[in-house]
Amino acid sequence: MTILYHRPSGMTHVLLPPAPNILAALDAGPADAARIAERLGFAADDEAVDVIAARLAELAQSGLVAIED
Amino acid sequence: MRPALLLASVLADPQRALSLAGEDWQALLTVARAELLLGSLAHRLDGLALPPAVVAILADARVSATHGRTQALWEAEMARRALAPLGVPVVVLKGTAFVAAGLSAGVGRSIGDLDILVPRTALNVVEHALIDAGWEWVKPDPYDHLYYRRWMHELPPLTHPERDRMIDVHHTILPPTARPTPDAAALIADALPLGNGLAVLSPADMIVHAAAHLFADGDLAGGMRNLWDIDRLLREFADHPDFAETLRARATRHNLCAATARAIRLARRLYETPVDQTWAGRSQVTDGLYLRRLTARDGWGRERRPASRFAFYVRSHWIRMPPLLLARHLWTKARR
Amino acid sequence: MNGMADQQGGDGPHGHDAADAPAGFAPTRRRLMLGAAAASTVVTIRPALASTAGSVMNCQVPVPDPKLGAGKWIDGQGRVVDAGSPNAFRPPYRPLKAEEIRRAMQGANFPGADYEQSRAYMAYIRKLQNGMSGFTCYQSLQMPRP
Amino acid sequence: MRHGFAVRVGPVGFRIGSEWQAPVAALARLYEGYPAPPDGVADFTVRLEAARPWRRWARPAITIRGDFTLPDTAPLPLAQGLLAAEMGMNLQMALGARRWLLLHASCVERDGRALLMSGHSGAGKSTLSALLGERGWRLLGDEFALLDPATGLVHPFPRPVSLKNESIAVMAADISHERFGPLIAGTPKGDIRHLRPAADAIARMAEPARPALLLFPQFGQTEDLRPVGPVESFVRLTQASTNYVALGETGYAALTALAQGIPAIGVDYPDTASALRLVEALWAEAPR
Repeated sequence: MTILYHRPSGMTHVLLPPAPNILAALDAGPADAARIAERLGFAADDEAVDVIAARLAELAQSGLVAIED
Repeated sequence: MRPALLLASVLADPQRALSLAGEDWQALLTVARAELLLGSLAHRLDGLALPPAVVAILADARVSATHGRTQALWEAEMARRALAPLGVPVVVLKGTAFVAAGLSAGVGRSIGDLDILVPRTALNVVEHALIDAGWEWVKPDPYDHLYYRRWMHELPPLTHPERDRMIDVHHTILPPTARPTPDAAALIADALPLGNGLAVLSPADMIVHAAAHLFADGDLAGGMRNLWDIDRLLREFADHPDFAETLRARATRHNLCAATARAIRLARRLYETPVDQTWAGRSQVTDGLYLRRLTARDGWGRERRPASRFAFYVRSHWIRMPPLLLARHLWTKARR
Repeated sequence: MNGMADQQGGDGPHGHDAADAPAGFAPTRRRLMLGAAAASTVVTIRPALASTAGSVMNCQVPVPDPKLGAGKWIDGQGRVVDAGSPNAFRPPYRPLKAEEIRRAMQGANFPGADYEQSRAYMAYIRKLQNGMSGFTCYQSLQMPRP
Repeated sequence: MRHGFAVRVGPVGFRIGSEWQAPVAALARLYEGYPAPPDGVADFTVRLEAARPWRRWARPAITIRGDFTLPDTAPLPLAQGLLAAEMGMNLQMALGARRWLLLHASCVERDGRALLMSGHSGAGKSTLSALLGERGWRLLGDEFALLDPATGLVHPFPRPVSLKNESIAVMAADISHERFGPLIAGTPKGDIRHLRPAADAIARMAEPARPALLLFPQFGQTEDLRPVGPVESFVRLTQASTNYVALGETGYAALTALAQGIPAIGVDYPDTASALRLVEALWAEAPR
């Protein structure tokens, strides 16, 4: 479990995997669920991409990730 | 001196704080907190040699103000993210705008709900985008929705359950039924982009809006802070070339000359704002009535003039809605 | 359960936990990292008025919010409906006290109300939003929400 | 206001204004020996007011107001004026404190080291800390622990202990009568009686202590001890703090340091005697 203080919002979040791993993967620059799956070693793993997409939406709701379409 | 007037005089000239005794401080800090001006006062007095107990209280107020600033800017960012795909102009108003634009009026200011101004034609798409992004209606009652949509200048209030913060979406700065009808399109057209997808009103429009907001409430709640905003804005923009002329033109355009002139006169009396005498005109007898109402709080933080408050309360309804509508609205509320 | 990673979020948070660095594709690592699909993986710390105000303040919740006008009843889902609507209940004659709500949260009935009425009142209270009277009272009574 | 009282509890100055004389007289007796706010300026103001002017005489009911208020507070009968003042003071701390990370926890000290007990209201923290305060520990506070973010020390907040129902008799057994406030009956929490901390705890209210052990006590059928990891301890403490979020990064740094710095143990206890025994045993094992 990871505890994270998010300076721009002043909010503290408790993160369970894969949330911290997704945030770490985004260090290398913006990416969609498929690209993040690749960066986490789950290339071409559709199920993993779906899970990551769901977690991305959750991270966006909490403000830790901004989704630009 | 009444504690509220003492507060105003210290805000205007912080050096005056050096001569205050214990009970003065107790009353002044209590009134400042009740008038939501403690954060502003704490920044004005930062660094002065004051009694330790006072220094500690002011330091706490700066902690609260810093946190309030972070929350306000974050709420604006979350609204920006929800509305960016619409490509609709979004103008941030009041406290959040002062902070977002880095104005002295925002320093230490306590900030409440997020107020945004959008074009009237975009109200529906903005509403749906906010609902999709997680905001929810505060009041589920359909009558309130109808009342808001038709007579008020805003959508019914929305709140975001994750952060318990409220957002008010306006399409003009005064209810459409109010006597003065501001030019909403001009407000948006001349808004200044902040570079992050949000915009703030032009300096002159900010002052006109602050004046309209002060009197629109009628009961002048939070009037001291509102006038402090106007004082800070006037001083900040005073060096703009022929700013007084621009301000007069905007006030005229929005049919808010009287309100803007009175607000400037009251700021001058309360906070000694340097103002072009010819412009705001000589102070009127009724200014004294407003001033008494604005500085009605006692040293324990209690509102002390219920009688005059009632008079102003009725006026506030009248400003919002002409007498005929007022009767129907009150009747509907009572009967329901 | 690794220990607490000391994170500082920049604009986009960049702190991460070295122990979880992907070390090649292994089923257990996959399940460990992807976690249960349904479980939420982000819990935001909310300001807690919960335990302290509960013991600190003696608050009450008017059902329904008087701002909504007189002559309103509460239906089974806690929605505010017009008086006399089918399978709706007459509201309580006075605001519900913090202690009564705390007991109702554990299944007890409100004084002078039967089981169905009490469940309807609780459904209304659970839907309270910031800005409606009683919201801070109910917020302060809820068991800590991590 | 007609009647007023000012007092300092630990580092916090309060002033209480009241439209009636009785609550202020009761406060003066209960807080006898406590210092006044420094520089004559209180951090917080509490007001005991009549909701309506005629309510001062007709079935008088106290509305609790002050610098910080909650919108839904229910009025209290005049006879419970002391309780109303206590609630008002607690609410100012809960909503207004910014100098320290405020933890809803009891706290006692021995040789410069502090034992913190955090748990929901009704977990017996107040009674336990009051008992320990009579058994060789210095009571730092039964309701709030003030964690100084700059130093990591806990500052005392030794307000009179609020004893409820059965715990009144438990304490009255071996403590002299004049350290007790009046019995306040029929409150929302049943009978309440306030116990003044020992003279030493009041005299040394300015002396902070280093936290050494954190317990999460709870009534349970059988004794049970369960170590609590730093992450769980951190999350539980955020739910026991009313100003954690308001302190921003300072609060985050202070609470992570505390949660990682001292051992935390969940303690289920069936009765007060076993609780006291468990606390002494756990304290003996706590690292120096």
